[in-house]
Amino acid sequence: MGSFTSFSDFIQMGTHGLYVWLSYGIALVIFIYNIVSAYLLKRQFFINAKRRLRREQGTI
Amino acid sequence: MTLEVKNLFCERDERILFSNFSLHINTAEVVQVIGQNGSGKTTLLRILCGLSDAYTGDIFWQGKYLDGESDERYHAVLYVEHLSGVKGTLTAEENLHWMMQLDKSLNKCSIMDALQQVGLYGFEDVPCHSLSAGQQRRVGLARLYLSSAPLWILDEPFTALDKKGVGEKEALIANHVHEGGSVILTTHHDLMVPGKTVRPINLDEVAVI
Amino acid sequence: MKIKMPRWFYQLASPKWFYDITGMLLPWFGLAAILLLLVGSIWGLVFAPADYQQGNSFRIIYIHVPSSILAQSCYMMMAIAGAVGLIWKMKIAHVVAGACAPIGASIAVMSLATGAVWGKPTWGAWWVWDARLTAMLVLLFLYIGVIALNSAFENKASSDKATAILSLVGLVNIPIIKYSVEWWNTLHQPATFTVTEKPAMPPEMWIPLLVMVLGFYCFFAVVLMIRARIEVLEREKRSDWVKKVIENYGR
Amino acid sequence: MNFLLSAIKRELLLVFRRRNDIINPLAFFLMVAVLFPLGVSPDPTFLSEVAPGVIWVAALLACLLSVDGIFRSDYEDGSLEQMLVSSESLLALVLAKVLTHWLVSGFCLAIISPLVAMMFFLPEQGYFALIVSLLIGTPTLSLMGAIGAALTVALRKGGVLISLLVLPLYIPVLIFGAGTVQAGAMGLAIQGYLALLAAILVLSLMLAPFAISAALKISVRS
Repeated sequence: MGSFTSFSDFIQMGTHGLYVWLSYGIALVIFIYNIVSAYLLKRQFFINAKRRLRREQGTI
Repeated sequence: MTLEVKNLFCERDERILFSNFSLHINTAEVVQVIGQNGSGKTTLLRILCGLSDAYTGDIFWQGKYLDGESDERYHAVLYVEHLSGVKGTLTAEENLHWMMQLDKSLNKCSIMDALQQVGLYGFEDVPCHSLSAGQQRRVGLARLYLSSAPLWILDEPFTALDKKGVGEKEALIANHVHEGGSVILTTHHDLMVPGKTVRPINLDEVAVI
Repeated sequence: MKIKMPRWFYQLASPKWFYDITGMLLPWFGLAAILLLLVGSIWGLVFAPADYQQGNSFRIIYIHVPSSILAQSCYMMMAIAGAVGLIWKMKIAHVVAGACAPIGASIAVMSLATGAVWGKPTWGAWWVWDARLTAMLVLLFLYIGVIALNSAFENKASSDKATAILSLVGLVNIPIIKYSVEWWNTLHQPATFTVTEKPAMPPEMWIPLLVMVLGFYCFFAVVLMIRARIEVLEREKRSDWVKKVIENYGR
Repeated sequence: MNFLLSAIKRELLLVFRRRNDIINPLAFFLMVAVLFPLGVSPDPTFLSEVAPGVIWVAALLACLLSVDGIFRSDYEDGSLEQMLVSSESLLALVLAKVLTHWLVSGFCLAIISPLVAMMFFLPEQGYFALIVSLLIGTPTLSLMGAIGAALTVALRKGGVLISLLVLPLYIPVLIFGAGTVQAGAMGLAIQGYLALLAAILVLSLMLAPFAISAALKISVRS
């Protein structure tokens, strides 16, 4: 498998497994944070906008 | 001398102040802007003298479109508001001297004459923070005596003035109009300009609900 | 100062056009981002050879370098978009600039965190005052300033212009900051080798890096478009087309 | 040019009417510097080693502290609005304000800096470098700080915000300024460092006034 002899070798990354996986973990977390925060922003906007639209239509 | 506003749209705090609003100030005319608190009186005056960007619309000065880059308005407008830019640590004379540096059209009379007109003769070397509120106000208003600018834009010029002071200012406005100048102002007083009818503009009527 | 621009430039200034075109582009960029990031990270983690000096910790390069590059170009994009907004009074440009700031800051955090993690096996400490890391830290501070200023104004129009000016001032300063930090670094820490600068990297190492860089850019484009689209809707909420978009949403 | 002179005259007059404005940054500078021996160690070798950095950091903070108010009183009493509707050049006004700020902050700090240097056992050959680096470096701090002050003058929470905006921009000046003093204290040539500081000053002198006046217009017209 690639430049590794076995799967456990791949997980351990020589002796640097902690650092490599920590880095990729950090990257993943920040990627997910970006997507989720943008999605939440979008949801919040539409919830507020629908409410406002209903309010405005209700008054007319 | 004309200032013209066309298609003015202005929104503040989710509220539309003006929409499709137009205004025309002619030579030798007094225009009084009236309206409730928050109807946009100050905002309108600030837009007129170039102190607000929060609008869309076209402003013409002497028939020439102002694009916001070069502004000939600044040579011809006197703007006096309730804050009026009087420094407490400077004396009345120093304050007026600086205002004359800023605004070259403040050249009608000498500083001493203007101070005498507003009843501050003898107070010229007192730091303004030791004057009363009304006296400080009069330091700012001394500019009206100094100014030869054709258009005056006055935001609540009569606050903190006594009856006599208001009468004097009204006479001053009348004189200015008589000489061919124009005035647009906001005030809660019943404005009486001798020998001239005041054209009112009611902002409560133009407001969009 | 004002140069006449081609027609598409002004079309871009129309919020509806911007909303429609980004709506079309978004899925493609999303797909590209997923593919490139997956391919690049598997390639980098599994198939790229280990570095003869640093061993497998070298694989952090596939996160650290793309995030560093992206954090810098994101700032540049923010400042340029701000300048376009100031010069041509284009609201969409300000929208894009505003959307850049939080993304860029998070990517700068990623670059710093992965740099720190990489530092542990390489230098034996979680933080080293390395020139690149320090400059990235300053870049993060610049982002924080822009975000703080942007949220401090109540009036959108003035907050747009103020942040545009601040990011332009920052853009002028970035080269000076980088130069000064590098100079300071050589003065205080001579002969520390920099991990990210390899004289000759074999293709099986740098091709996955390139893939990752492209993936990061695509990802950035995706988040940027999502954020900018919401901001466009927010600012245009009184117009009829936005009301239609809102009514049709979730049906 | 005439207008620039009268603007400078007015600013100086305002400063001399409020003498605290001159004393405050100096007192702040001294106090921050004194915190280091108290907080870390009064050991002369340690102090002489950290002296360049500490003195420069203290000077930088003193500049930052005082630059926040550079436009505030003019904004609050309406003077700034009169300046914007004036047909006179806003750039000249901005230059006058920044120059006055530098005279009461950076210039005075440079003058009293030998006092702090003595308390920090800075080698005597470093005194010249200290004074000259402060004289050339602090105008840049005033210019950059004025950009931040102009951007935040209309905001209520200006004070904290301006540090966030401006401190990152101060880093190059800090690095080269402290570097000058270090080199000077070691008896090395300092011309190169001073040239760098001067180059940064020229650049900011060319660009910052435009940024400041644009920022002032935004703040007032918002």
